[in-house]
Amino acid sequence: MSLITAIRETFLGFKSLLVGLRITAREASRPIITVQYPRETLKMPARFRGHIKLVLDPETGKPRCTACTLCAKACPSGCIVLDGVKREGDKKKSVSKYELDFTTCSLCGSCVEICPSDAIEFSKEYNVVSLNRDTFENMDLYAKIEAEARAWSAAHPAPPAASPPPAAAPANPTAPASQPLNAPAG
Amino acid sequence: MIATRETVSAAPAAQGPQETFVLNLGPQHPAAHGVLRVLMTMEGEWIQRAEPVIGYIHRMHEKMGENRTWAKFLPNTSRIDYLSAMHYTHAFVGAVERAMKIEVPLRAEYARVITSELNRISSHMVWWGALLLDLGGFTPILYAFDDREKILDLLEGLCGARLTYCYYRFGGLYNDVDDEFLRGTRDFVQHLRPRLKMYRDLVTDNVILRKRLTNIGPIDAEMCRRYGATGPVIRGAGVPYDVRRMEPYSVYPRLDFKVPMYPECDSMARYLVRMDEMEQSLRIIEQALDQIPTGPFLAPKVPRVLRLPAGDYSYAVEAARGRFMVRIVSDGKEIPYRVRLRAPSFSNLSLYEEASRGMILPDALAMMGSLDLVIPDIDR
Amino acid sequence: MNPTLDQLIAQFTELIGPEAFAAAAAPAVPPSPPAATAVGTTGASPAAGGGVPVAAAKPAPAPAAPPPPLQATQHALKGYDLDARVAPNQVVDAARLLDRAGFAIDAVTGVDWLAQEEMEIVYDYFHPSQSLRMVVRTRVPRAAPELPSISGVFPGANWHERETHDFFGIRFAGHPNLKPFLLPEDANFHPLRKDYTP
Amino acid sequence: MTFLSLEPIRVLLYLVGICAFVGANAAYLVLAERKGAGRIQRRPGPNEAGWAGWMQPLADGLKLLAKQIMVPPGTDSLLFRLAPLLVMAPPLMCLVTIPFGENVVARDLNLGLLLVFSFGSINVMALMLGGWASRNKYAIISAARVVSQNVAYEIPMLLVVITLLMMTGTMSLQEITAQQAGGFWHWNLFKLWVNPLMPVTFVIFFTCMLAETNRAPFDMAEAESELVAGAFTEYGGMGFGVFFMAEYANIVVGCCLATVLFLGGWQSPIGILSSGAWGLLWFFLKTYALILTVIWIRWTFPRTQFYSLLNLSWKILIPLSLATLLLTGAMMKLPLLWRALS
Repeated sequence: MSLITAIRETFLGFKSLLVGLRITAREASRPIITVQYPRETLKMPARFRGHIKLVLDPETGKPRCTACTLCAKACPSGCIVLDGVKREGDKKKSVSKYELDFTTCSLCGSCVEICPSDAIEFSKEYNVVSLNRDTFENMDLYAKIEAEARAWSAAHPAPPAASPPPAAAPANPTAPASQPLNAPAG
Repeated sequence: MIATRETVSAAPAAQGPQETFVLNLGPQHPAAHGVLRVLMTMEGEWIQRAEPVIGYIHRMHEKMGENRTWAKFLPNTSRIDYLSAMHYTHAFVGAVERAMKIEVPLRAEYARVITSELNRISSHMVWWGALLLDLGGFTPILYAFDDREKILDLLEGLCGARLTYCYYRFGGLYNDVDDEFLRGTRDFVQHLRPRLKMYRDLVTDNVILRKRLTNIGPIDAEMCRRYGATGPVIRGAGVPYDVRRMEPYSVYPRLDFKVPMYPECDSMARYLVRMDEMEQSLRIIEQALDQIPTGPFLAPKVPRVLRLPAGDYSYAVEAARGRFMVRIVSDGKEIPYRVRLRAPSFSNLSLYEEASRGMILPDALAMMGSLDLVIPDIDR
Repeated sequence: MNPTLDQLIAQFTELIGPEAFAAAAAPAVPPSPPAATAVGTTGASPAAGGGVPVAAAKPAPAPAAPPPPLQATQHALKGYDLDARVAPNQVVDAARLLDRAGFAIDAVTGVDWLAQEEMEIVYDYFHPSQSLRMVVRTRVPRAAPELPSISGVFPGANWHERETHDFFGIRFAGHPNLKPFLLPEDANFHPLRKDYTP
Repeated sequence: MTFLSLEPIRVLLYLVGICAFVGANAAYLVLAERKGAGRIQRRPGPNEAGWAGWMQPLADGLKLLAKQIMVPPGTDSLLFRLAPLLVMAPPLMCLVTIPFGENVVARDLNLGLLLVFSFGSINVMALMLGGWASRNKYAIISAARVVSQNVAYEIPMLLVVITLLMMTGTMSLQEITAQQAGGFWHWNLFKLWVNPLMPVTFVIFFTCMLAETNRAPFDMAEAESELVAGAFTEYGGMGFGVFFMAEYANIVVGCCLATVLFLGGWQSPIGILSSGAWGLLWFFLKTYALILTVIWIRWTFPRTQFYSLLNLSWKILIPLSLATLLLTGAMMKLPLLWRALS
């Protein structure tokens, strides 16, 4: 390496350092981009996959779930435990217990995909915290839907017509295009 | 003078017998990016032998594959190399589709290409920042994460997850690509180009970085071949090996892109390959966005319970770190008989012992950074 | 360094022996497509073919029972181009042959065929500069799974063989460092064996 | 007032003043560093403790104080405990002779510069002892690095200072400052008619200062991605805290020295308003500008490689500083030669 190239390289190297300094100075003059989490939060997109939750039929105020256990069978980690009873007056079974072991759930969405009655969806909750491990090991989704159902019935006072609407499979206006195609039944 | 293997290993030998000591690097070490342990036999700061010790986060994904149906194994594929989850899912889905002879709709294929390439860029950004952390530069990783965040937002809006996407399904996708995603991706491409120039000015052209990487950690084509190293490692050794070109899959044959290749065999070559790959990925994404057709995003008539015809099938993709191959063996039942996951980082790290011999410690760590290791990918 | 498929077939025919030679002499005389398909389907074993129409390189009348040791397959269907079944003591020769041909080691792995009382060891190779994938497989008895190591030819096989030893308990004779790798140091079990119960 | 009555007050003032100055600087430079890093990385930095994070140093200090100082088994426990003290003493000593203002100097020695450099070298020893006493492989590697790094960078630094000394003709820092009175064009940095390479000299000095204080991009001693924490790997609690403070104290000393030697010390850049509190203002303005530059550099560049660090010193900085030395000598002596000949 001749002296000229040595000097030239030293000079160019020094210049590259100045360019770097200029860039960081420029960035430093720009506003901050981080979200100050506990004070600011982000809105989750519509397709966000939080933990699953049961869906209330907006017309009847009852969970859509018919306790067919397809979701439990489709779950790769077997983290769904559910049970159903045939209540009086109903043609189908309805859910009576729905527990999710959130510690092993991988949020893959197989259960949501396979559900024939669109009774499960992802919640948008992402900051679920607890001091108790049990909260996540046995997430009682049925209790939540019960609470929702009570709220529903509080908002919709006793129906004028005593007879409930025909309990046909509810038409789903929001049915996603992706019906379960791949998830295995068992 | 650059400390190459020749110059460095010659130096201590001239002074007669030296005392060596064993440096236990890891499993918790700032440069190991996870739980990688390297047992280094050192002479001063020179490495005589560096033996990677792995398996600290071994999860036995291959056994899990033998215990569940094909569809139930799908979420696992996102978790092997969590930084390029799309590619891994693609390989597994592709293997099953190959076995079942499922024709994937064109829209799904294009969406797979777009998401895969976005994932590649985001993966390279993590690598870029982490390499700079290894080299003692703290700021670039935050710039890279700023841009990566935009990719993650896009993908989250598309499939609901930020890292372990599990977006592909046998025969298509989990859900359709929406216009918002396509528009956002187009904007992102426009956004990233000037940012890549900024990366170049701030880091690539920086004299300190050049000195840290040029002529450091020579890995030549022959070594890559004997160890099966792929991805940017082999492309940095002057071999334009890219699964997207060598074993074309998806709609890559319809897209025009260059396979970046640098013949210098050093860490800088591997660095430049990845930087160029980001630009090429942008090109691919732009073309795919232009060409993506309307239509179904899932193949019709994919049976719910998959029973693959007996036999073995393999499917390889170009993941962010190199060739990822899934070899599945089916005995006709509904659960796999054997799932073999060939991880690129595994092969890329296996040459470390040979390549790092006689290097000086910081250079060896710079070389490790240039290999772009993801430890869960190695351990699986 | 860039061998054609035909050259590889010829070399492997030489390695495996005359019965394979009969099987693989085909490419010299292009077979008629229906014959190839027919042979492919009949000549597929549950392990290696599996009812997929394989464009076998063998037009000669094939006995249904033993599948041809050397099969040219369609990449689009199987993911590889050539499938060779060799004897356990031939894996090193096969590795040398492929090393000379410029192949790179892709992966080494095992498959436990519990019903047949056999362990299959599969060597995957890819070629860095052309679109050619090669699978070499061999079987060892399950009772004494041992075969020579190819880590002397491909050092990259070292780790793959260690892993296979971990998972299947297959011993690779001549391997420099066959100690537990991904499993804990004191592991005395082989989780990918089909009769393994945790 | 007699000498006897004044001296104890002076000593007391110095001790209290310097300790407070160093302590406050160390604490708040950490905050400045973290805030600066935050700005550059486009995040707010520490902002929870107190208003905009102003209580952060206090919180950090309390946390460090509350921690147990572990002495790992097998270490040389005396040296292990001594090293943090040794590392703090030199910067305290160096500040004795730094003139902060027209009258604000603890003791204006006529060999002040020599004192600064001799005590500055002790710093190396402290780091080395700390590393060696830790009985940790990373620490020992770091100790070895520190020594060769400091040796390599003392040379160009001293050569540059000799160049300056040829111009000033004195080692008293107060006098050097006084010589630069009357506007920034009188500062040593801009005395291009004596030596046109003066800015280069300043860059050399600044680079060497970074290397001597083990600051990025020359932080070989710490190098956390290679050596975990280098010489401080085994230190915890306030032991580590003192090392940390010493680093900032050293930076303060280095930047003060650079200000005095090149930027006119407490002299105002416009030639007036240099006396009294104005002097202090100018001095700290310049010093903190330099310190901020040091922080800015740290958050911009990756770390250099060890041998390129040595190469930079031996192959670039030393020849360059020798060249400036020769040039300065020639420029100073040529008029005399010319006069003698004519």
